[in-house]
Amino acid sequence: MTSRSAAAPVMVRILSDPKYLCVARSAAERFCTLAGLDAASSHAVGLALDEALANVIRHGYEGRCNQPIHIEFDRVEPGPEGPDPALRIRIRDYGCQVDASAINPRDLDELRPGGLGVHIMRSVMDEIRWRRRGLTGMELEMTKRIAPSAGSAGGCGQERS
Amino acid sequence: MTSRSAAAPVMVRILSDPKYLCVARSAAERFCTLAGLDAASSHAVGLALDEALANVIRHGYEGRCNQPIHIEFDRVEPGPEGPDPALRIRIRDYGCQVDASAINPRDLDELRPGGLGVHIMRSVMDEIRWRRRGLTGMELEMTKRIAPSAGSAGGCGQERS
Amino acid sequence: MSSYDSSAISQVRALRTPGGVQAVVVTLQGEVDLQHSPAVRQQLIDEAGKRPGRLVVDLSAVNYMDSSGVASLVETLQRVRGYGGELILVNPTARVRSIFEIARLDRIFRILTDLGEAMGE
Amino acid sequence: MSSYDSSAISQVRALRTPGGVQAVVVTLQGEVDLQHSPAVRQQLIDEAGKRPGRLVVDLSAVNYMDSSGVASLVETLQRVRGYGGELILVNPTARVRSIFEIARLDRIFRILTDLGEAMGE
Ligand SMILES: Nc1ncnc2c1ncn2[C@@H]1O[C@H](COP(=O)(O)OP(=O)(O)O)[C@@H](O)[C@H]1O
Ligand SMILES: Nc1ncnc2c1ncn2[C@@H]1O[C@H](COP(=O)(O)OP(=O)(O)O)[C@@H](O)[C@H]1O
Repeated sequence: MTSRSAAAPVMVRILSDPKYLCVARSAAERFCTLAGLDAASSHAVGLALDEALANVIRHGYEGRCNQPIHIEFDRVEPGPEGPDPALRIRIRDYGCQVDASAINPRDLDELRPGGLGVHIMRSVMDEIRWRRRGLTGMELEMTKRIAPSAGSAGGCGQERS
Repeated sequence: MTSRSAAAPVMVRILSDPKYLCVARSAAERFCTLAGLDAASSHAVGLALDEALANVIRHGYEGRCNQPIHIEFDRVEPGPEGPDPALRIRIRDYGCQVDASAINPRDLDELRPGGLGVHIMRSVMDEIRWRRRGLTGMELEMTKRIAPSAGSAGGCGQERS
Repeated sequence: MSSYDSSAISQVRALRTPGGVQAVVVTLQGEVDLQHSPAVRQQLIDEAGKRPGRLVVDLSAVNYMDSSGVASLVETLQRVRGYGGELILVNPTARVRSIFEIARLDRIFRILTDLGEAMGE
Repeated sequence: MSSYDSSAISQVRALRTPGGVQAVVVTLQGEVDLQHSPAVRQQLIDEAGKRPGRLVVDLSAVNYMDSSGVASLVETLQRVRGYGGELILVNPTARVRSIFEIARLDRIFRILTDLGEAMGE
């Protein structure tokens, strides 16, 4: 797991109630287009985030709806981690801890309601990793490559007088 | 200044770079419609937030673009604070402190670029108040009434098996 | 606890196809995510409980759906098949359609682009 | 520091009105906020510097504008008036128009709903 000390440029914290999922998706989509993803990919990332948050609410917090979930958004520049820029989302909860290797997509050939979330997340994102954090809760890191042409050098905000 | 100990259901933190304003606006608009404001009012609140954040970046942080700004969104239910529900936004920065009474809209009759932000914020929101916080930075609280019919009782997220 | 707006998400019409099949058209709208899918699921299960020959779900006004919405439709499909009826999904947007494709359910569900077609035969 | 997409925000056409006035049409698009208004301002100031008889700013594709965008237009208005030219804003969306109303600038600016009208005379 890579980690950097710099604060992510955007962080969203929601309580673990399904009604706030739409706010997190909306921020995610906007961050994604800003970072250089096209509209369809940005929507897909919003979906992957929604699935991850739904799992935190249902499994991590067992349906409790007033627990915190932190979501960090960042754009990682090309470097040792990869030759292309990438969008990175980190989701931190303070719920039940599970063995990351136990979180797997199910066989899609079986027709049954549910069990699609992890499959959707893996289809949309390029990399996705869970780990336990401290004494309580999990951190999920998901990344998606950004086509290298996308995103121009946007300097710091200019001061207007 | 009223304050409650309960965590706001949604909090967004951005770095003080103008490029992230669009993400904050997007989350704000979505939260507003969720809380019961119509589309035009939600857009207007996004504008008021944008103006407040632009002032933090330009005046509070004097153009520095890597400083934190915290934005809390909440819906306040009818009670001692007022007979109608209200949307409440709190913006916290860690920049220069100014005397709240020194932040005023200018005379609109004079035609000049700039100086419109505070006027816009006051036009859109019902109440708006700055105060110094601790040793560094300001907190701005803005509220806007929500028509009492809007927003239905939305219970906690149901658990699906 | 606060109260928040929960958009109405469906409309139901009972019809009969030209061939005389009893059909129910449920029109969903808005965002069918974990917040709204429990109500959608309940509505669909209720309609399936009346055992119409054809249950048509119009998705044209659904601008967002996640796996909880898809799960509601899978459960409905199983119930409708269980009594020998037919479930037809109509006119999902490209974005909603893509989630069926990701879940490889686009070949399991009958998905038509036109409500008239769904009401044919 | 990261690099982020900064959408292109204008297109410029030099024209002549039927009455022979030299006109420049600047078409803005996207979100004219603190992030993008410095580039918009520079573009408008540059065009005003060429002293066209009429400077037309097409706002129909601008889906968001804040006070920094309005300030750029006020500054442009002052420059264009300074040399005796005319600035016309064309076809703002209701949302963009509302910010001019809040700032009570809707009567200061000449705002037309049609580019053809702005190019008339
Ligand atoms: N945040 C989480 N905390 C604990 N367990 C999780 C978490 N996310 C996923 N899981 C586990 O992974 C399984 C697969 O998840 P998913 O594909 O979304 O299907 P579903 O949630 O519908 O069962 C879940 O059943 C659960 O056991
Ligand atoms: N967050 C802030 N910190 C310090 N000063 C502020 C802040 N917000 C506003 N001000 C003061 O209030 C004045 C009016 O702000 P505004 O109406 O937005 O106009 P402008 O920023 O264009 O001057 C500013 O010039 C500034 O002196």
